[in-house]
Amino acid sequence: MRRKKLILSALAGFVLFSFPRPALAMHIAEGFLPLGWCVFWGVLTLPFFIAGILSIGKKVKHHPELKMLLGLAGAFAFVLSALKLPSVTGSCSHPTGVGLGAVLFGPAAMSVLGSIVLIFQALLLAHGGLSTLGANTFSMAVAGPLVAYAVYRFALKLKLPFWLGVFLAAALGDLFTYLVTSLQLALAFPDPAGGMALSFLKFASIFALTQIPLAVSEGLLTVVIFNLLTVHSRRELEELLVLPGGKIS
Amino acid sequence: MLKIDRYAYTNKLRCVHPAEKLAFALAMLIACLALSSRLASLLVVLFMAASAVLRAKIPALFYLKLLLVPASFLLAGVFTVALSFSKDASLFLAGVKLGGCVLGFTAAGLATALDLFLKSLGAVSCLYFLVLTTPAVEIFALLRKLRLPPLFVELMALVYRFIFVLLETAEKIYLSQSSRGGYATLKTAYFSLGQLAANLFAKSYRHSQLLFLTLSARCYTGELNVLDEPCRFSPRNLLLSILAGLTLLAAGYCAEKGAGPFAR
Amino acid sequence: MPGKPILEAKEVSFRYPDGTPALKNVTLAVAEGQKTAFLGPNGAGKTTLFLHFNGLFRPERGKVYFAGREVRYDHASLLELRKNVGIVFQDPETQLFSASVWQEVSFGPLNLGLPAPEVKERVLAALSAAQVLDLKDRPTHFLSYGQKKRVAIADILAMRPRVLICDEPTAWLDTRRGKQIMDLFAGLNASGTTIVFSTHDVDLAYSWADYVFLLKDGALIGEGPPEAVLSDPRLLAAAELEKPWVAEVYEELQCKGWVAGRRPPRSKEELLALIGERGARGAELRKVK
Amino acid sequence: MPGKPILEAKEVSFRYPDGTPALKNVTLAVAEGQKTAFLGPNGAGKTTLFLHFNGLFRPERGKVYFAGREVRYDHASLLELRKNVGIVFQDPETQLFSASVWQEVSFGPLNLGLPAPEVKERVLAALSAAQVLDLKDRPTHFLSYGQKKRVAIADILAMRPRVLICDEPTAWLDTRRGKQIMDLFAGLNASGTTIVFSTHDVDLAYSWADYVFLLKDGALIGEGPPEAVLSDPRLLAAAELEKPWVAEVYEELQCKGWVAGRRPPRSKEELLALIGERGARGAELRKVK
Repeated sequence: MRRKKLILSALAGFVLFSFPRPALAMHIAEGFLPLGWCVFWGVLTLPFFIAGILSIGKKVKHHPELKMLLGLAGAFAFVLSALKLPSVTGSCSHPTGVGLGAVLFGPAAMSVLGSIVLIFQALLLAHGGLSTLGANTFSMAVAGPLVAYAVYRFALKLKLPFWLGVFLAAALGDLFTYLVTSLQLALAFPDPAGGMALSFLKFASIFALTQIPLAVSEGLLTVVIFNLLTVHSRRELEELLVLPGGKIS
Repeated sequence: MLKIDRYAYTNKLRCVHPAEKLAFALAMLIACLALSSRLASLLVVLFMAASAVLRAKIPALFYLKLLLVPASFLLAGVFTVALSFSKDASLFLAGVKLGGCVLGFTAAGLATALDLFLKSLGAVSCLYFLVLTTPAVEIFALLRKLRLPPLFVELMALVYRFIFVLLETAEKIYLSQSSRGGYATLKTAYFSLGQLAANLFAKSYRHSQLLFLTLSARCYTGELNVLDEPCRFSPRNLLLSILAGLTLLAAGYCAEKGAGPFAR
Repeated sequence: MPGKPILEAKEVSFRYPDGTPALKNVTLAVAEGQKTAFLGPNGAGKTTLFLHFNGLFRPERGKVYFAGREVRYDHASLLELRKNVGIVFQDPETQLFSASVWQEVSFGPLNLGLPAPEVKERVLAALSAAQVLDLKDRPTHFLSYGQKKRVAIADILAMRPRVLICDEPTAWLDTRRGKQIMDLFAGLNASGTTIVFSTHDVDLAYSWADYVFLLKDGALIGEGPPEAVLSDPRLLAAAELEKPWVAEVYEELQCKGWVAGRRPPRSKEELLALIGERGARGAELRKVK
Repeated sequence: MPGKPILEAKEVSFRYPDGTPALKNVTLAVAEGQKTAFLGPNGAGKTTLFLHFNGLFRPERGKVYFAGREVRYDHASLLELRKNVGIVFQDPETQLFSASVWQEVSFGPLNLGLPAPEVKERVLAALSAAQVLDLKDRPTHFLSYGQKKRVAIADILAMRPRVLICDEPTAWLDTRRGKQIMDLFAGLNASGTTIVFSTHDVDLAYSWADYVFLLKDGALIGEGPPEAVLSDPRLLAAAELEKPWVAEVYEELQCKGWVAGRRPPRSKEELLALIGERGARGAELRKVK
């Protein structure tokens, strides 16, 4: 038993310290989900995606310049997710852009932009995959942004300070994304002994080690970005709000 | 910066019709996922690696490094699947006691984990074959032919083009900031990164306005019409790809049923 | 040789949305078939004026004419105008929207409603005229800055415009690459296209243009053949420009009586030839004596 | 007068992450206090080399030295190096990232960890040296291109580096504004700063530099005082450059025996003065005869 314990802790240590890029934990890797679940998440994401396309399409008809803006916005989101977040531990990680995107472009546009960014992360960076595209889009481009946007609007309603609203939107959007990812994995791989619930607990706690500090980092960074944007790019922000149809306080 | 993209344009299978490569990759991917057999997964890994390295002439070292990209997710995921927690100590091959329960590995968990690892590796090899041999622009052309919403394909094409423009801008800003000590401490690093992102956003915004202007000068009225370049299409290759996938499926099916040369 | 006016601005004024005046009562006419340069320091209003010629900006006051007809701003008229007047923008990064060179160049002709085979033929012709046919299978992001500039020119050539406007064609390019672009334009001009370009390089305008407009702070402050406009010290000072060095050296030499002036040389080559020729004759004269 | 080497590269090779070789076995030394030019066409590796001098890129093979000591890549050594070697990047649009000019210029000194009063004093000094003190409260994105370039220079001046590296200082500027920048550098050099700049303008390098390095395709193909390097037709052809026009015209004139050569003129002003002087003497001689 003692030897086994040693092996176990060595294994655990190996896994914990072999995260070269922990943010990747957000993308479910290619082939990780069984075929059935791939289809399930794809079908579940589809209505959100179609709603996004229709909503963008309607706006583009009246504002043909929006197409260029969305194209650049998508590229911006991709580049943002490729930046390295400074971190205390010295390991490197990347922002998800879930909160920033949701507040800037609104959840409808995010479902489309997010799926495009995810496709390019798979095609150009080998992060994520094609079979898991539906699942990843659901967690990162649908669920995360919806929660982030809701939190942001709610914070505005509660008259919380703007920075706090943005921080909460980004941090909670990030956390919720990872919870959805854990749920997706748990559903696909229920624990033989403890079932789905135990499996969810396993995934959530393992990824929480990296994800909670990351969510805080991302929240802080998003606040810095927004503060700068409201100072130098107020006009751009206001013009942009055609998309989510909101208002910067 | 993006080596995968570079190989997509310079590999030896560049001239093969993208539909053939996509069909091949997808057929193998679906077969690999549907089968969930270790042998089939291993075969897919080897076959796709051989196609990429021997046929498309992707450097083997680079290909191996690429296989390590999803490693962190795979290891963490597989580890979690293998790990179990229960009161019934008899299930476990190895574990530690925590209160009344045991945290450890069960035989079933380990078996699933191994299956999963190999299957995922197989699927990843299919993805890699596609991305290393097929340039993104040709994939867009294919998506247009497959009748995906034109708005979606147009947006994809725009995003792809401007990823490279913005990456270059971001790199220049980053260099300029670091040359003045912008990433010297954690606090300045946060501030610098925030400034980088905010600037990049403002630049993207202005870039989009200029782009609208320059495209309007070329009579843009709402559709980004482009002519796809003619591609040589070989129905034979397409047929072969589907056949390869089907053979694999049949072989795997026989293996499951305990018949044929792949019987376990 | 100067043809009829092809582009005209009559009392055109324009302000940017933020209120800064960009053009002040500009009246001028560009003759068909000419190589026309717009000279002026950064921010003189050159680009703004070009955007008026193509109907992208609408004058606040005044009118713009193309081939003698007033520019109208309905859909069909604009399409017709943009077919005839093409602009190559200063920064190719903002003009190139597609990652594929082939698709990029096909965009303009397709918008003109041409059938696919003709589009194909035009794309090929434009790529080969801009000397980038060999790049057609390469993605835009692999190209060098100079190559991108050429693809941006092919973009416009594929539309076969009667007037090709180019904003700062040689900016950011080294001497050799800049010269290649200007040679390309000279060829286009020889086959009938009117070339209009902006620059802040006096030497380029002096050696290359048939006619020069001088802009400063949104106003036209001078125009004429380069040898007239660019030798007027008052005008040059007003436009914050220096005299072309070829003209300056020539004048000095002429002043000393070493070279005689039929026509002042316009380029380094002409100046050196003049010195060589006169020198030779001078030497002969000396020998004879 | 040339001092000890302040920047050195020894057998430096570098490839971009995508595998394209950018520098090939480059060995050279920049002397302290000199005005040093790096000449070469677009893509010759000038910028890449500069990024090595500042520790932003790390050589794949070979070593870089600052003031005789090998450059190390730990945090503290890099900060120390960057304090001493400042780079003004080519495009001020990507170098300036702060809201106001004041914030922008204070970024560097603040990162050096200086106390607030000293930062303030340095910012003021840098702004006034770069002649942009009057812009200090303006937002950076409303400045003209020339103003941005000057602010970008102030950015680096505020760090008081021993070596100021400037990538293409005159690109995009009209002649007058380009000259103002070079005059600013001449002043800095006179007060002891080593100035290193890249250009593809042979005339600028010829008239301004004390020493020239010629780069082509990532390799050093020639070096020496400008009058030696830039009169070698073989070298110039290899680097895809043309001879400086001042040298060319001078040679032609000298060949005809109209001007005599103590020392070839290095700038337009010197050439014109020489013509004037010789001409005057020539005219006198003629009169006397």
